[in-house]
Amino acid sequence: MELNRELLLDLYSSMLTARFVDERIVDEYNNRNIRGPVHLSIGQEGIASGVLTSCRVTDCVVSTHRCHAHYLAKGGDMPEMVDELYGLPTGCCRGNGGSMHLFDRKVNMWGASAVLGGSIPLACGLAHSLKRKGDDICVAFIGDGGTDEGVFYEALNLTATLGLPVLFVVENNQLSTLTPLSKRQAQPDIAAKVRGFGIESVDVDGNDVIEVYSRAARLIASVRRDSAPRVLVANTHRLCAHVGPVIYQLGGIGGDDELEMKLGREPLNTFVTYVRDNCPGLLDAMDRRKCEILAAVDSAFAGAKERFAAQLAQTNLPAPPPPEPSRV
Amino acid sequence: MELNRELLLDLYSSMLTARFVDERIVDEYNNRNIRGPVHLSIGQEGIASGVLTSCRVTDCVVSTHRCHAHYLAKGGDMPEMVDELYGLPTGCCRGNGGSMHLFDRKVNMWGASAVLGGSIPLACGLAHSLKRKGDDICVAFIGDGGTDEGVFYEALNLTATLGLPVLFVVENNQLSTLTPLSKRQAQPDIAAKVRGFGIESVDVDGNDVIEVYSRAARLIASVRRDSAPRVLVANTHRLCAHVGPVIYQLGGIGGDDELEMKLGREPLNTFVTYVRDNCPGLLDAMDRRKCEILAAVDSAFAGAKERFAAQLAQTNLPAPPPPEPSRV
Amino acid sequence: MQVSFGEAIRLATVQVMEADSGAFVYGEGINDPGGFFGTTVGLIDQFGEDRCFDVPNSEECLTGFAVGASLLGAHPLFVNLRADFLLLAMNQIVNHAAKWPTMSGGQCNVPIVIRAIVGREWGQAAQHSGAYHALFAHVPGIDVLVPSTVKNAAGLLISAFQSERPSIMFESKLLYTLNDDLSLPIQPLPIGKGEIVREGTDLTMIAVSEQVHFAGQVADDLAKKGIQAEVLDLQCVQPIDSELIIESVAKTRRVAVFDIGWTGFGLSSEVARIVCESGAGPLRSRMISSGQERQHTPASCFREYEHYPLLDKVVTQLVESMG
Amino acid sequence: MQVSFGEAIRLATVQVMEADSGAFVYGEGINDPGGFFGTTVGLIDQFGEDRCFDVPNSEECLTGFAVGASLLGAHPLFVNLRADFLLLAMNQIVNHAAKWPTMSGGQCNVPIVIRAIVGREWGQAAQHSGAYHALFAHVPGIDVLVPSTVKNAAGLLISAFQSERPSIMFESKLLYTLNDDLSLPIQPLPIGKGEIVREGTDLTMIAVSEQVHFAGQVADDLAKKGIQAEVLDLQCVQPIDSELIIESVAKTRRVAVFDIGWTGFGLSSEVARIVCESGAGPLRSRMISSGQERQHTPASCFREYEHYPLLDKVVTQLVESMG
Ligand SMILES: Cc1ncc(C[n+]2csc(CCOP(=O)(O)OP(=O)(O)O)c2C)c(N)n1
Ligand SMILES: Cc1ncc(C[n+]2csc(CCOP(=O)(O)OP(=O)(O)O)c2C)c(N)n1
Ligand SMILES: [Mg+2]
Ligand SMILES: [Mg+2]
Repeated sequence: MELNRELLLDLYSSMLTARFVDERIVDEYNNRNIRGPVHLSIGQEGIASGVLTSCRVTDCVVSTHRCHAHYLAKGGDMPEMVDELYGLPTGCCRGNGGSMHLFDRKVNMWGASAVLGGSIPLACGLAHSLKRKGDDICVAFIGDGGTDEGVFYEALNLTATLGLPVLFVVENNQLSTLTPLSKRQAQPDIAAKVRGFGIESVDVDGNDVIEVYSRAARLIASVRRDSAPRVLVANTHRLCAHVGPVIYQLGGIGGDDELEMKLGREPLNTFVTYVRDNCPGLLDAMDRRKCEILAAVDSAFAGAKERFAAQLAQTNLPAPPPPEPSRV
Repeated sequence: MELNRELLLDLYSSMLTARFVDERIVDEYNNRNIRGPVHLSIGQEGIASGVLTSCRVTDCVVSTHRCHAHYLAKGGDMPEMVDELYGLPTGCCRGNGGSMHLFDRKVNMWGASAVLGGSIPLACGLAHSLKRKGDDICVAFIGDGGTDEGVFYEALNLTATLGLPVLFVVENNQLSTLTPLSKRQAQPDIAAKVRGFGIESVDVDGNDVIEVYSRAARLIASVRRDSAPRVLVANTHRLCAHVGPVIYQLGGIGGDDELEMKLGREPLNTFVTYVRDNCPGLLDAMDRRKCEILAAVDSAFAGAKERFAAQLAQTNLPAPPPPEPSRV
Repeated sequence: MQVSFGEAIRLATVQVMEADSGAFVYGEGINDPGGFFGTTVGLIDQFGEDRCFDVPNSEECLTGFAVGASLLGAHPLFVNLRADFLLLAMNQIVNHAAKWPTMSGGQCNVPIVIRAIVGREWGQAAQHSGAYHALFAHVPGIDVLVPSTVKNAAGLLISAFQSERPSIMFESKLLYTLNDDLSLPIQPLPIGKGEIVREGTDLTMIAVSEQVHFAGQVADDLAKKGIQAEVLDLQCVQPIDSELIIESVAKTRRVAVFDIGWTGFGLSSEVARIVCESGAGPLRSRMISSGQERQHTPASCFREYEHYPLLDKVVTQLVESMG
Repeated sequence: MQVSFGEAIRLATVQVMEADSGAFVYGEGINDPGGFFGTTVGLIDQFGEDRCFDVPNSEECLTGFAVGASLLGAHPLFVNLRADFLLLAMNQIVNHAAKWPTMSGGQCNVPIVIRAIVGREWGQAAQHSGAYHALFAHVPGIDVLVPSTVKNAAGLLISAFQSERPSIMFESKLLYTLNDDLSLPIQPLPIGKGEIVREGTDLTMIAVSEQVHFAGQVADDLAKKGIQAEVLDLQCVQPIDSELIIESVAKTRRVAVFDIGWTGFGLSSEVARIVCESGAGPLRSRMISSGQERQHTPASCFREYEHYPLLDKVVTQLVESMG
């Protein structure tokens, strides 16, 4: 696996874009104009960026309620995403989807289901159509909570039996809202279950974008080659509320020590540490990227807020309801 | 495992009852008064008899469309079953259930679903209620075709996680109607999948009732002890059409040689061979049982036919539709 | 050409598959020599395992599989041996197939076709006799087809394949005994259009699927009593041909519905709503709703017989209602 | 005692669990501090993990789990954060919970209770705003409850627990802002009985759930225009209180329905059927059906606002329909 400068910068930009967008959502959320539930990707960006940076634009993706990073890392249009959060007709789904259902056909981001496991069967079908045309593949993201659902196992069996080119990526943050994996799956080794279906499955540290990238690239190459499914179980930490604008907290799950540990291992931090230790010459370029991304995020939100205000002025929409408690 | 005379006779009677009832159904079916689809147990009786002879009457059972042997081996009332097939108000389900939905609460046979995998969740709930009261368990029968359904894996996980005393018995005849297991499950080792969920799973020759009995007895004892699920995968052959009155044929699946092999290994034959070789002194008692069972089956069908004729005379039911082709 | 109902469906499928390489067919046990009442016989031989294939018993996944395949332009047909099994796929049909086009803001279509057979007779019992078209008709974004004849089954299936929306076609098992002329190539029929199959002035009888034929018998009996019933064959329940219904009821000012399913929260209800909202009428008589009894289908032949509409009973009911 | 809608549900649950050791509660994430809008808060502390427990995300299995447990006399309550997730359990609810008593020939009951929250506002979008009561009301054997107030939510939940039939209670998220008096012990309410919440002579407005309050506002506006609307709160849609509907419509000879779901093949349709079959009437005006627009709920606040009934629009529509 050659990790050249460009690739490292791409991985960094990809993660940072997702991070900055999510952080900005938090900043803006109290204005109560992003009127919908937000399931942030903060802490988990390494997975989306690692996996999707190793994909072609013609590869397809489907996702879950927590789809911000997937959409962005697949190359989804960022201003259109922000407009979508503001419910604008210029949003990627013309205001129909919102935060949980980002969709950008142009880059083969085929949508996100807010029903657990719901997009998994779609991945099977997308892969079937791709297989008939060439060697593109489909990546299906699913949370560990989604792997409680029977349809996940139906899909493992179906893709293995029909020979469908799907890479399932399990984002294992060990949480389903506040319920830990250990309370939901007596045998919490998801990769072991997958292997029972005769499918190659690999665990990876989801907080290490470089490791994710290289594992994913290898698996994707295999999927392309033999049109058989693979599963990547990426272990990570959710550094935000399940839903709502609360970040860098763990809620009921774990104390200060644990938070510190997790913050230390979060993917951007891990990446910067790696670069500092291994190729410090990149840091300048990274800073430039950072500025560019910040500017792009600024501009996207500024535009969206302007359009939102204009739209609001034209309607007699009632005041938004008071905030609900975030589910950390 | 002590295999005393009584036990051997019970296993034999249990299998023979199911066999004779099913054979008699075939004999009577052409009269077109058993007006419903029949999924016979012929060839698979060793599983029902082996497993359920090692159960208490207070243990619960749920089953599938192919439920005749399960109902009978659990101690379900035979004449009431025959009446049910004839659609009589004296049937075990008062004519509501028919062949696919046998139910006898008196012996804790809690019904059968004709939706694949449909009764599996019920087993989880029955086990939950049993666990709160004592050490009775629930046995859930499912075909290999049923294990294609996602709900089977949900149930494995749920029982393992909540600690529910269920023995799942997979009747693996390697067929779902005419589709072989190998066409439906790329990895056809069902027990291996189960073990991925952290659940003990044992393969057994389902045509050897004595082996089924002893394996099941051990597993059931474990389930009772620790309220954790176990899975018995019993390999067998369906020696009849998927549905309809065609027996001792294999249809498209295999030729004469295969049929002869399978007939040679069918559970009653296997059992009789065993007895002849190991305890020939039992053969006389077996013959007496055989006569008793035949008489009981005769009487049940005679009674049912009489009641059917009486009922028919009172209605203006149209003539039955012409037979559909059996699906061998 | 004289063909059976099943053969008509098969011919429509073949016609589509020959014209459209993106069309493919699958179902649990599709290789069965019976071929799903003859509807899939020979497809594998003609089109290969690539375009007609057997699958594991996994209804939910298989339904979403169709959705996914269709996003990239394929036209999948998922055949179900019983409509009851669609209940396992409800989440994919309602939460995904029906919603994806809207949720994406129009970035995709979901041109899938689902066929489902509605069991009846020979002890189908509670879990193999469900006629669940009303459930799907409630949900926006799904076309729900309920053909009644050799011709309209074939025509509707062609249209379903050509449509950009998900379609479900419910086929009553009783219809497989029908035979009729069918000329090739099969012409598509407009989705959402019903047909007047018998003209009359005293009463509008609205029917679907095999109940169209039953309604015909009822109309014959009524005619003997001097009552001229108009019989409408809806062919689709979603979209439903409100115009046709309103026009006929405005004329007869009496309405009866003949459904293959339960009446409550069903087609009868929807017809009543259309009538009440239209202001057509006012009705001269109580509306009559005929369908499955409000209970689960008993297995017993004696009991099943009474579970479905009986000619004499319905005729009497209608005559009484007309005073 | 002044309590919130959520607290009323919690108190009813506690009351049942204290009296009946066979009652237990579970749901995905039930330990959440929010406690499903306050409805399950403290249950674990009071009754232990044995009787209030968190579960894997496996709706189909968890629903059949309730059925199985209930066969042996338990009274399970399965709480669902959104009604949309019931679609994953449709096979267990319809093919099993509703049918087992009949299929067994009366050998069992299935006294399970399912609670499901209907999302609205704050960008719930297409998959978190479903009001699917009509789907379940179509199927025999299931009681479908749609409470509208602190009092009737509590009373109906008690009755659902006491019933031998499966019950599903749909709770609109908007109702959680309600507060009202509730006296303990909570008295059960008859299942299948509606209530006249406002008397009137010109028009019958039939409503459920939060739409009862909306209908009240409509009635206020109409009163200002000299129109006296009678408002019925059905509380249950299955069984549905036909008698109450017919009696009121016979008096007013006008009907409007206010539903939280889609109107087609829904509650409006069923009300129309009841009216048309009863011979009450004939109606003096076109019936008006109000509910979610026939589309999938958009996420956008601008679009969602117009997806649900708007007071002025409905009032105008009603006035116009009355000529
Ligand atoms: C079928 C279904 N059941 C329950 C829910 C409610 N729910 C929304 S998100 C969530 C947790 C999902 O956990 P996971 O899949 O691990 O994703 P994460 O939020 O951790 O990214 C739950 C239970 C749902 N959306 N769909
Ligand atoms: C959910 C569902 N899908 C499909 C069917 C149709 N069907 C009935 S029996 C059967 C084969 C079942 O095979 P298996 O579970 O192995 O049982 P066996 O008949 O071999 O005993 C199928 C596909 C069904 N009853 N339910
Ligand atoms: Mg998670
Ligand atoms: Mg089998």
